[in-house]
Amino acid sequence: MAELISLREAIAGLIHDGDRVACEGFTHLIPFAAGHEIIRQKKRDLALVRMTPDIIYDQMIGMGVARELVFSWGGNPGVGSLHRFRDAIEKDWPAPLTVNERSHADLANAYAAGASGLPFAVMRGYVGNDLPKHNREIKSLTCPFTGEVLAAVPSVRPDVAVIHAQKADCKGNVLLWGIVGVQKEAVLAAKRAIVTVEEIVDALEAPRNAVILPHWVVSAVCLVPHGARPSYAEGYYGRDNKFYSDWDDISRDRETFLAWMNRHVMSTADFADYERSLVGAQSKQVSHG
Amino acid sequence: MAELISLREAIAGLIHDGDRVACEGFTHLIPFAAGHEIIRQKKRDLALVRMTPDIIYDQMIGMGVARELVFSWGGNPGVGSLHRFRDAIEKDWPAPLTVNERSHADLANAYAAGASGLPFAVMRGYVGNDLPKHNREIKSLTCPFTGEVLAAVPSVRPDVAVIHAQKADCKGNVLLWGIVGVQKEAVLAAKRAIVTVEEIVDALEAPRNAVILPHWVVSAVCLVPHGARPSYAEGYYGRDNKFYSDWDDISRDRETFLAWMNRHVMSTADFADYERSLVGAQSKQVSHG
Amino acid sequence: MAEPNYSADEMMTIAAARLLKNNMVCFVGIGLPSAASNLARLTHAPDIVLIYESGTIGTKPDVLPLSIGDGELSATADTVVSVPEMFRYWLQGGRIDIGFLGAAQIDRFANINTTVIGPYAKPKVRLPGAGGAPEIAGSAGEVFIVLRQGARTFVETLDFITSAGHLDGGDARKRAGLKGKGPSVVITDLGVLKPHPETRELELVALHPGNTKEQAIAVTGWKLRIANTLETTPPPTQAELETLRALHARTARAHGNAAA
Amino acid sequence: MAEPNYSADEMMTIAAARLLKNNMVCFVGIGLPSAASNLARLTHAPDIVLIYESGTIGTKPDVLPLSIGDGELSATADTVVSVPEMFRYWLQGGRIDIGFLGAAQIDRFANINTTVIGPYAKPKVRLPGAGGAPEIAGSAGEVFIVLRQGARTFVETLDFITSAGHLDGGDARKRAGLKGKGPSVVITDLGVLKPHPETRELELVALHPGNTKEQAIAVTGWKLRIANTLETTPPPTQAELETLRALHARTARAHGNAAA
Repeated sequence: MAELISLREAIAGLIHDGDRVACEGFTHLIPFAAGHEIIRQKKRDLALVRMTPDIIYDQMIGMGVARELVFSWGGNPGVGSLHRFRDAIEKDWPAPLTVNERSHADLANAYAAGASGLPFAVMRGYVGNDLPKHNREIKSLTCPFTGEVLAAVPSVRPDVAVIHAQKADCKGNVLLWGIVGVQKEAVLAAKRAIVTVEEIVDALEAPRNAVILPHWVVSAVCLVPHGARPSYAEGYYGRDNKFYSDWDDISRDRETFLAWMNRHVMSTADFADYERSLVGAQSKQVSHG
Repeated sequence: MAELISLREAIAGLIHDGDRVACEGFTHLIPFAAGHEIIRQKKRDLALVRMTPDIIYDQMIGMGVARELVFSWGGNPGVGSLHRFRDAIEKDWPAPLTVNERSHADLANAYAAGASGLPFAVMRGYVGNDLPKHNREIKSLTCPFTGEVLAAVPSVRPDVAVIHAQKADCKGNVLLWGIVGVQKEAVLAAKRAIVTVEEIVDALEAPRNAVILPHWVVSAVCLVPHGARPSYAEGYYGRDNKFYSDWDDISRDRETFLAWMNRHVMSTADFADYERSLVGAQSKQVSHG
Repeated sequence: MAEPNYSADEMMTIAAARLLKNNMVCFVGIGLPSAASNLARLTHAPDIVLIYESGTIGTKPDVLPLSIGDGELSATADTVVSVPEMFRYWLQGGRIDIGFLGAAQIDRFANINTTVIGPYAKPKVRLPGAGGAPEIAGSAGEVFIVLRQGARTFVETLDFITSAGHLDGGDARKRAGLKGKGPSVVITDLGVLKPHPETRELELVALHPGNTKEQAIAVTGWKLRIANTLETTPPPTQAELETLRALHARTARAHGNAAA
Repeated sequence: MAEPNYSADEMMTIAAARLLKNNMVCFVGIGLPSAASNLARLTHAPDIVLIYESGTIGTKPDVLPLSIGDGELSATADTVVSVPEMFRYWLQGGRIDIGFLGAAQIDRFANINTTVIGPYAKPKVRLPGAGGAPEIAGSAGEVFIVLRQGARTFVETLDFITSAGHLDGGDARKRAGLKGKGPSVVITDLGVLKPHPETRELELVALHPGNTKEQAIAVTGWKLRIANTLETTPPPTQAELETLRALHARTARAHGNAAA
């Protein structure tokens, strides 16, 4: 049953050190506010799952939240590398990171299998690909009807799924639209789910076959306007492409990164405060270089 | 690429004797007009697939269209038995019918696997159920990660899928909403697809994540208003519950059934003509008893 | 004793409805389970989540559906999903508290037959078949069953097991790897049966007012066990009866001749 | 010879766009494939169906997306599906004619590396990884690849195979059970390469105007084979150039500094 609580309460109550946590959002609706709150509360030893770890996971990894990363594409979309992600993998900074790497098709199937209560997924994949040599979780299986050999991959079943959505109603039913990624599957595969939303309305007034998460599959709904920025929320605000570009400079150097995180995330009370701190930084023309 | 053609042309050109044909629609949007046209054109030896064979399959079976029936629930919803279906299974009339019986969960998974280009589906099912004793297509499989034993069932991959939808646009893109059943999966699992629609519009103006079948996965789009009657089309007309009830009497006796089919289906040119013939029959207070 | 002001079917539906709690997530079969579930929603359990296998989640029909996929179910649902999603993410995914089933036949371990009477290959009566029931019986947290109790429905040996109850009793379900706990109660027009905690054989635990255990024994196809303490179901309240009758009256009006 | 009025990157994008036909269903990677696909759509192939792995089907962006899931892709799509559905029903389901990929590195059999430079466990450079590419390379009807040709991109031996090209050549793909035909063409800033019909080793089949085979050989990390008949790519038409430049200009304006 969804509780309508603050993001601080939700992260404090529902995410524990050592948990397997999937913050999902495929370019769209990335749960930045929730990620910041995880960093702010100094969660540790998380196994982080995400198809497309981007800036928010770069921040979480760089701030020492993660012990393991399950992922299928790690980059700054349209910009280049994720420097904190690379530094963790290439140089063990700030700590060694166990890499559990898969393909998109694998993780998409693995979330769907998790949501379906199955221990594994079957797919056509990984033929001629070197990942199975390095990831023992990727196996194969023979079709009992045709004899074809297919890939078998373990389900993703996180302790906690974290997503951002456009709307919830006062009971905690959640509506999202546009590029919906694997968010529904992530929530249904997880034991607990935290959803931040742009607004809470009396009634969702959703189209008949819209993507809805009923209140009884969600643990907490938290009102966090702009909670996906610098990602975007269709119908609310666009992608802050400049921030993605700026991140390349902010994150390249460990000290610059730490200073930025300390100033804007660790020293702010919540996401609204973080947004105010960015406006202040911009107006003073702070150089990130 | 979708051709916008008449239903007569579509059935004549796309369904061949001996084909595996799935006419789908889960209570809602059942493709009655297309089923009638299959009967009218005297297609033979079809392997018919459908989760819920109801009146339209009762008619097709009774008129000798089918050699095999793949199904998971065969009844007249809210009324009782399907008499032609039972007569075929119990008494081989009008011809023996090979029964390939599954559960709903099985067929739903099997269509999804077919749409996914997989030869089989994995599911939790059939434990303690007697069907696998009678249907050798239902097998089991061991999870390579947990050792759990799960059911494995072959994909459904029809030669032709036939569905009814609310709308198409002039390019042949199809929109359906409400109870959408397994129609998308049936179309994507099939080699060819025929879609009858209530109307053809300039632009679908669909909500962002609506159930859409792009024109390039559909072989033919046929304009057939009321084409789902006596089933219903949300947004257009309700279910004709009286017809479902009347069918019990019409279909109970072989001769009454044949007379009715000859008068209303075999002797009519198309679905509009069929509907006119029913109005005529009602105004003359024809007794079905 | 005066004639009761309610029918045996009404008592059965009301007794079944009372077992449903507010906030339960209930996967509803058509017919008696649907009537009982909606009665619960319209009386003591307004926030119960009703799900039909047609894909309708959180549906609040004003009239009872005639089919599992009536437009009324779609129009009043919180959301409507595809049938594969329903069976994969919602049922098999373990999101259902109660699977609420009807049955053509049942045995002492609450196994269900809805497939055939007589041999499978050449049945005397071909019933509709499995539908969603086998996997509801397997994956729902627990299962409620409602059916009329009689010689043709409560049988010694099923010709076919469509949906697993407690199989051959004891911990057979667990050994077979089924996720859900299986049938926890069977409600009939005569009374209420529950599986014995250890043997999992159904025992008569309550009788509806006016019925006797001899009646129940007489119409049961196996030697029916009676619980040490045999309860009597409280009779329908006026509110329950009025709500149920109003629901049926609305339904008959809406469906015209078919439901008359 | 006068300086051409176009850049090598423009020629590459235009040459790639020309290979796409109207009505093809094309699964588009971000970056160069996306630019080429949209140029095709805006010139000779207005009805081409563009699909991005974010779930956007039949998308018609007015500006190039910076990410694989820009709002522009969603807003202009015929429909938007979930990512699991995209990979299951549309790609693995065999509905894609052309998978259009970029690459960090390629070998002579058009196998692709986008994972690591150096050993996997301790990479010198950690690249973004697989994304959707391995299964696009496996399941699409055929695969087009576009990347700049140079010593660091055209290598003798890949440190890691992320996406299968023709594996070790010949009928290796077929033997491995891959459904799609694999890479049928590689477009670079220098020219065009195609796999030899039998060995499946890439051969230079065309040069863009002003380039020489010696240039191509010099920057290729293996002994590059040259086709018997070496074509010259027709230079960009004025219409192609104007359309591409207008697209890039709109994109830069829309994305602000990020794309400037």
